[in-house]
Amino acid sequence: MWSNLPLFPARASTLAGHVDALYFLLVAVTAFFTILIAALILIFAIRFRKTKHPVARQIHGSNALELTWTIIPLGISMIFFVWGAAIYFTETRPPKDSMEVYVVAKQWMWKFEHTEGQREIDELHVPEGRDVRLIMTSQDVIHSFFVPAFRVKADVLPGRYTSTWFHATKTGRYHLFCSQYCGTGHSSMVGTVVVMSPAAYQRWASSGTDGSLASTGEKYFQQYGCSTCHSSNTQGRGPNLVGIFGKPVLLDDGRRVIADESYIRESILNPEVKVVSGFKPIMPTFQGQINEEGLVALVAYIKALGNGMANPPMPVNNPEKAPYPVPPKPEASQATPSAK
Amino acid sequence: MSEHAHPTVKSFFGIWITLLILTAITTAASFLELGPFNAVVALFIATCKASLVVLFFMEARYLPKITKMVIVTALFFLGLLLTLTMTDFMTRLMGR
Amino acid sequence: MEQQKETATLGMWLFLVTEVMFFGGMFCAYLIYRMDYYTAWVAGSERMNIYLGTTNTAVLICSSLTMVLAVHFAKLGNRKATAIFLVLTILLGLGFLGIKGVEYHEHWVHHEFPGPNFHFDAPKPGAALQYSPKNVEIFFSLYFAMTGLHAIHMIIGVGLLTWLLVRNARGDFSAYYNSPIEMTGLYWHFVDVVWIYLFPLLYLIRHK
Amino acid sequence: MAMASAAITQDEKPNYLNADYGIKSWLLTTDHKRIALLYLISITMFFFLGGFFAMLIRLELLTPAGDLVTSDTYNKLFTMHGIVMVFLFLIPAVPTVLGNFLVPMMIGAKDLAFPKLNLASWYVYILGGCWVLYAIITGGVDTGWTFYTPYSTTFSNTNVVAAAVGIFIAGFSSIFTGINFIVTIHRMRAPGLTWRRLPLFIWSNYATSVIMVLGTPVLAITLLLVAAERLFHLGIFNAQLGGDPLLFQHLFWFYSHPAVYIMILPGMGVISEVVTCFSRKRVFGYDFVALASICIAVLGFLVWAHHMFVAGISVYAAMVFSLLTFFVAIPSAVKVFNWIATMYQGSISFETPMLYAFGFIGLFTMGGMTGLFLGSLGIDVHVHDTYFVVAHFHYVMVGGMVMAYMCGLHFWWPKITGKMYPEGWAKLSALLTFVGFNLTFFPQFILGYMGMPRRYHAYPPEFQVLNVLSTAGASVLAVGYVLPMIYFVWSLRYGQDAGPNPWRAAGLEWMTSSPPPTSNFETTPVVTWEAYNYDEIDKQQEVPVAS
Repeated sequence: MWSNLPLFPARASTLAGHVDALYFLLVAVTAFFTILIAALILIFAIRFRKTKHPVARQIHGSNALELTWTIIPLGISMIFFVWGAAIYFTETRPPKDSMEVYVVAKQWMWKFEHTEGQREIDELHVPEGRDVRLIMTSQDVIHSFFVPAFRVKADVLPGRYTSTWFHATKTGRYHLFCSQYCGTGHSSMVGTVVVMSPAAYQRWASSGTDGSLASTGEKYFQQYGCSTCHSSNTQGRGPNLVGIFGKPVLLDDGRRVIADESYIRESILNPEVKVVSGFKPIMPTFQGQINEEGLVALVAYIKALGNGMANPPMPVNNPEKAPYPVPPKPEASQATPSAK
Repeated sequence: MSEHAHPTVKSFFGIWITLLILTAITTAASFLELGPFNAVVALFIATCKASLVVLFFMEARYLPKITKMVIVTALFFLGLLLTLTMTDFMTRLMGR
Repeated sequence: MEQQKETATLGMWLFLVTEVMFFGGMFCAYLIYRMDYYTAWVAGSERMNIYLGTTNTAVLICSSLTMVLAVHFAKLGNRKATAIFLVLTILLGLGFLGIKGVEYHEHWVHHEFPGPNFHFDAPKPGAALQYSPKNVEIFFSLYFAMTGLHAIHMIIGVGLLTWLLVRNARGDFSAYYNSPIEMTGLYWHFVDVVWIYLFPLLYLIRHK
Repeated sequence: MAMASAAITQDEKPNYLNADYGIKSWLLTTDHKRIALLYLISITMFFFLGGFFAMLIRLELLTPAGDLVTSDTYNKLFTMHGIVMVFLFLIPAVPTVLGNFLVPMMIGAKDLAFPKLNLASWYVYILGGCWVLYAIITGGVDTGWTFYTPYSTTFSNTNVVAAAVGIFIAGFSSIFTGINFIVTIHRMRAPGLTWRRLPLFIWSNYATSVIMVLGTPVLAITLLLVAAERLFHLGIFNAQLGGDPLLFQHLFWFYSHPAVYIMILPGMGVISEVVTCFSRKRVFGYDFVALASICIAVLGFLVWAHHMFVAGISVYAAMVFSLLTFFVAIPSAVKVFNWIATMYQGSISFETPMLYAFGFIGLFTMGGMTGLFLGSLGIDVHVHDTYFVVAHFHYVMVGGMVMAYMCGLHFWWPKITGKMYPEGWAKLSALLTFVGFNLTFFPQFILGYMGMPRRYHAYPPEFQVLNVLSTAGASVLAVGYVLPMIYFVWSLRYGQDAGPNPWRAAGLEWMTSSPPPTSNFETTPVVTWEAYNYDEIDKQQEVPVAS
């Protein structure tokens, strides 16, 4: 019977326990107040029913009572606030050294790209016992990445990166839902998260790929002419990108930002918004010329430059080239939604 | 109520001239290179002009207290809409 | 009568509150995108015809003056003067719309109306765009949304003024009963105030 | 009280119903009571239309596979259920029907401040409703009632523009009603009726009107921009141009969260009237209950982004909004405790309105408490956009607001029509509503925590048992709603004459005949007493009994 009628979701991440604990506290408090109020209604309704208590005794109110039932609920709710905020803070801050998976959502499928180069659709393989961080974007409408067993959810937005993370604690297959309404196939935009033992994952990850994501990114880096300006040894027009990832960057207006995935993405598409101090705003925009998967690869490449996992960009020894790289025609896959 | 302390035709013309002069100033100021102060100057002058229109042409000065409160409430909630939305957009990049 | 007028004034101001919030939504969008895409905003703003914009601001301020005079003479029961100033206000209002129409036409001809025909080049040929033309398209979207809704308010205002003119000619108003004129006046001035903000926000971001 | 006892038989008395006959006398009326009835009829129609969509949704969800309707149809069903229920029923229901009828009467006025504007608001409502109907008939809308961009602006192929324009227009009806109420309450109170003597129903309608006036225009402009984006390619929300998809959500929820309070606040006002009447007691802590309404209206504007905790907003903004969300819970709690305290030492009887009020307090408590789950960031991440949210807002809107609406309709039915409804049937329907409601929506809390996302046409099989339960409950609930419809109509002809004050209730509206005359009162009342002076009323009643 109970196997057919589960009343509680599986608990398969480090976060799940924390969320459940707060949830049980809230359930207990809710039950307490609901029962208290129902009981008071019942008791008053019986004790002071007209037949037994024909004349009401008028009471105007009591400031002490009003204060009590203002302050006590306020106090209790502050517990919920602080505890909930603490969990949220953990949820939104992925630990350092997380394994990273890029997610590109589109109507109505999930595409996952591992840094090692594996690509999956509607199925995500992750190892047990590791922090996994997802860097997500959408090609069309808003989607939302939701794995109930991990108590994790984050909207996936077009034109931006959002991210979330989890640390799976139990091997198995878990539901992945799109929880933000996204059109006709919303309810079929479901998938599976497969949590594997580290050894099994290692086997899975090393089986046949055509190069890592960063190496794909490197190809784009050359192809789009990024290396014309951003190479390790041009004194140049653009900042050197080796080792820049994750570091603070001083901007020309004095602000300081961390060079994270979103910053890199924004700098490719809207270079003028946050110009690095000491450089001129001469970089052209690449908006509409690189699709989301290409951007993901570029980001992965620049990230890999930081930890020495990729070849540094070579300077282009062709002074004849136009002062600004002319981006190649957008790839065919960008416009056609059928490309997977 | 509307009879006492009512603005005269002369004062209407005075306000009108002031508004025209302010318009000329704000256009001229936009040709100066003031950095972020261009926007400050433009909005300051716009607020002066709007206040003149509201206080004198719309006679907000002579309104009963309750109607004045209505105006203040509107500005307050407009401010809420703008500032609370800004709390999101301004702090998105913080500490990431 | 005084009682009724106060009631009507309160109601009218409440309506203007809704108008403030109505335009407030667009100002909110403007503020956010201006922060995000400042250079695109400057580029878009430089396509505005600042001389026509300034002229239009002046026209609208003049119409506010004539409106306030129309209300003034209506309160004195001077039907003839009221009619004259109502007509002047209508003419100035139409003048504003005409100039706005000329500007819209210019934008249309230059492919600055958002949509498939939108096209935006760098001011100097050969110079690299430091902003995406797509962001400029957002600027123009907001420009047309804000000024378009403002223009619709103007058209409604001109309609109301025409209706007042007819009623005034019919002799409906007197020194004792003139609140429709006063209420329309409030509306007209409010539309003026909106423009007073739209003008610097859209036309005067930065000029070199 | 002299007036009340003098008017025992009032069959021949002229009242607002027999003042004039013919369709024109209704369609061109400026009498707030007749307009209230016009609203009653139109709102009931939309309620049953929305209910019809709900039944189809529940039927589809009987089985895990999407087999009754296609997914496109299903998407349209829940969208149209939402649009019709939220914009054409929940938001206008209590203010335009009960509020329209009662606000002038409760403050001793002949009509609202702007009677023509009141009539106009009904026409605007009907016009908006017709646009929505047009959108439905010509293929429906599939964006969800929330119209999230960029789905609604660039990807949906359905009648988004027509629906958005319909809601835009219907919004003006709210605005007109709000302006009318605020001005009326400020300027037309009877002599002696100071702010602190006002019935709490007036306070809550005042607070509601403030939200209507300040919030609705923001929704109007937002939907207008969505329509403009589809019609003229204005790209304000267009992500392909760099538009921020969260901007729409901010603007949308700036109205649509306070709109929840538009729905619930007038309902709370009804409960304050009913609980005092059937406890024969002054309300406990009048000032606090009145103040709570205003607090809810103001604080309600500060919490909207709690709909966006997982949408990608800044962590810091999320924390601010979460904190503010907990603040808005407090005045609601204060109200609940005050109603309970009002019953203490009362002399309680169990007429139908009181049963509905009990139901309201219980269900609203559940709805409010589960709101704390959603306000708490850590839990919201898990339950956001699941059936937990669906259950929560149905507890507040259906369990809260619709219960209160039914409560008020029963309470003032004798005043509106001059006839009594059949008490036994009414009690049965109150019971059915309560049981059916819980059966429908309680399982959805569990479904939500298990992770069933909302707006799912097909779902994994392990969710089926709870979904079947929910559908079973919905059929009970449906009976609970159809029943009153039947006996209310029956009572018009066969119901007993109610007399001016069948409940011996306080409040100016009970001091005139039922149905009231067109001008409400024969002479303008002068108020010298506090609200809910049940001790004085009961004393006056006792004298003739004793003699």
